[in-house]
Amino acid sequence: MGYRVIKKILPLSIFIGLTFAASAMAGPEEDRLAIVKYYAERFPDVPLQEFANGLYAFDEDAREQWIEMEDFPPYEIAIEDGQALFEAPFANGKSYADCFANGGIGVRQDYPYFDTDAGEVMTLELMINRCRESNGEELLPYQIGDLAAISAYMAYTSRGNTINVKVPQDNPAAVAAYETGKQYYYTRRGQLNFACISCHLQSAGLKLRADRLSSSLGHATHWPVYRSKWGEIGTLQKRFAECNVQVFSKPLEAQSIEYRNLEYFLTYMSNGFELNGPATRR
Amino acid sequence: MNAHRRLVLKGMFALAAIAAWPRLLLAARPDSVFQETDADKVIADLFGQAPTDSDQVMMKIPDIAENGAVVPVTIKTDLENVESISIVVVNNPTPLAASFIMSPRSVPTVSVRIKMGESSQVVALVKAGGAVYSTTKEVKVTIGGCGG
Amino acid sequence: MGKPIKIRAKVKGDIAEVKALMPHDMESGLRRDPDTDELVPAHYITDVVAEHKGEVVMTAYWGTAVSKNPYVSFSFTGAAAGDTIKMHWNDNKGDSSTTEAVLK
Amino acid sequence: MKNNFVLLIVSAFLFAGCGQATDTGDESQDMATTSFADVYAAAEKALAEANARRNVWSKTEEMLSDAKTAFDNGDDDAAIDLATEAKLQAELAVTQADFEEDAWRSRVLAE
Repeated sequence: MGYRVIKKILPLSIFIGLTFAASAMAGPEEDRLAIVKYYAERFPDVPLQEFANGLYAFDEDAREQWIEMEDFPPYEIAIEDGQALFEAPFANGKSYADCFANGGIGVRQDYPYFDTDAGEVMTLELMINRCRESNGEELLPYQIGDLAAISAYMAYTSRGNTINVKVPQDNPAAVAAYETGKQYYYTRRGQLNFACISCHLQSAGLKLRADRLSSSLGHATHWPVYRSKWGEIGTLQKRFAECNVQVFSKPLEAQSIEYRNLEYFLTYMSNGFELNGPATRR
Repeated sequence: MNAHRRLVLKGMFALAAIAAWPRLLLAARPDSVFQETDADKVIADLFGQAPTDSDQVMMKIPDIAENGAVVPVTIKTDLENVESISIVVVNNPTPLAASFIMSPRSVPTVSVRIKMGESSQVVALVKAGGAVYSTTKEVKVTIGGCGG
Repeated sequence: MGKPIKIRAKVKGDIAEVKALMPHDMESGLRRDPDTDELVPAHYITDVVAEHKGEVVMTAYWGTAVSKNPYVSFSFTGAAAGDTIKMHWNDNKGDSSTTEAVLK
Repeated sequence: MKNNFVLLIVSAFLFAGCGQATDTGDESQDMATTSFADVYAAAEKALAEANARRNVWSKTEEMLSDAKTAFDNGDDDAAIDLATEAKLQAELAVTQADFEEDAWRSRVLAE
């Protein structure tokens, strides 16, 4: 039976040690600086902005193939489709541009944000669907397809902008949402007993079987992504679900509160990075 | 309205283009060779002669493919009077991946992204001046491109 | 009708370098649908032709092993900026697509 | 505490890998007197708890549904075996969530 095969991988999950000193109480900016420092010390030869390129910051052979993909990337189809969808008016004559600041152009760096009235984290993908909902349109699936294409176009118009996620320190609910996302990131789960950090912090740059692991730092810069494995463009939360499955944990629903808080934390860790999405990955 | 009319116009142009297309060329695809499952037979059927190893056929392809579904390949040659450039993936179910027919105005270099089901030798074949030249590289694949 | 081909073509001297991306599933016929576990029928581009000034400058014959959303690049001489290049593909199900682009 | 948990996980894997071991020793007597319905209900309960904790192992639900299928096909031994494993997985997931409630803090990167 399929689920017994994974026994072989178990020793690795035990082997990856718990090596970090405790300090769960630090604020978001302290957390971010600690992660930047960790990577700067561990990979002194990798320029900071390079971490936005995931595993390609560490692996020369893979990087060459990636550069060839980026020369004429398959996500250009999604950008084009996304632009057409973005610009097509809803049945009521309004459009996505009416729902977002600056007509939705070049705004991705401000997402996710904490909505004080709703008391929840709002992601760009969630707001795309909220926009549809408020204009009487049907909701789109969150992981792939039209919504991912619209997100790709919006990311494309935001390229080069600096990620600027805010966790207002005078808003306890926002701080709590951030903390919950952080907790998720550090919590081991699933049959393999892995946390997000097991792969993407403690083992970043190393190989897990044949796969080179990408870094936490810069992880939120380049979404949505055309993964060769998927053969299509997908959102960050599709990847969250896939990561969960890879450690044999049942994924949560896309745009669940947990995933939104996780995206809030993870994107805050990429503050100061230039957006470079969409992107191709293996 | 405007967008719609543009679309219709575009469609009309496309139809006109298809009608004017030179049909002759399309008949020349070696369909049966594309179905062939043995790499040696593919090469024999395609050229009717054995290729000569040549360092004038240059192939850029990764040693370790990131993902077998998308393996970038570039083939170049210094040879003159190039008639065709072909790619054979020995271990693929049907090894002939692509054949590019050159024109008198072609610069003999092509790039394409191919699928590889498993680790395999990849053979670049150039037919030039009536003879066939080749170069071969071993490519490791960790994620296969045929199943998933 | 297949989707239009995305073409980027640049001229250096009198040599045009053409890069093209063709939205197409390129089903090999060997892939199983993850939901039904049934083989997805083969559906792939069989030939691509590029034409410049009424002359065919490149013909490609493809099998099932060309990647999804195929990318191809090739070069030819006798080109000048402002010229038009026309590309066309046919697939094994009788679908096709033709796109024109201006050399830059 | 940490070591105990790791041991628990390891033992779960050993157990999962040695389904036949339940044919011998004390456990076989337990099995003989345990009805599928009881094990299945206990597994469902444990699974509901794991779902409430938002920490379900990805194969547990499939395992439990396989158990049901095996039972419907009259393969009681396999059905009980699978349901027992599913129950154990769900319980371990809850234990894991309990343990992680505080443990995550020890991993947080600090300057």
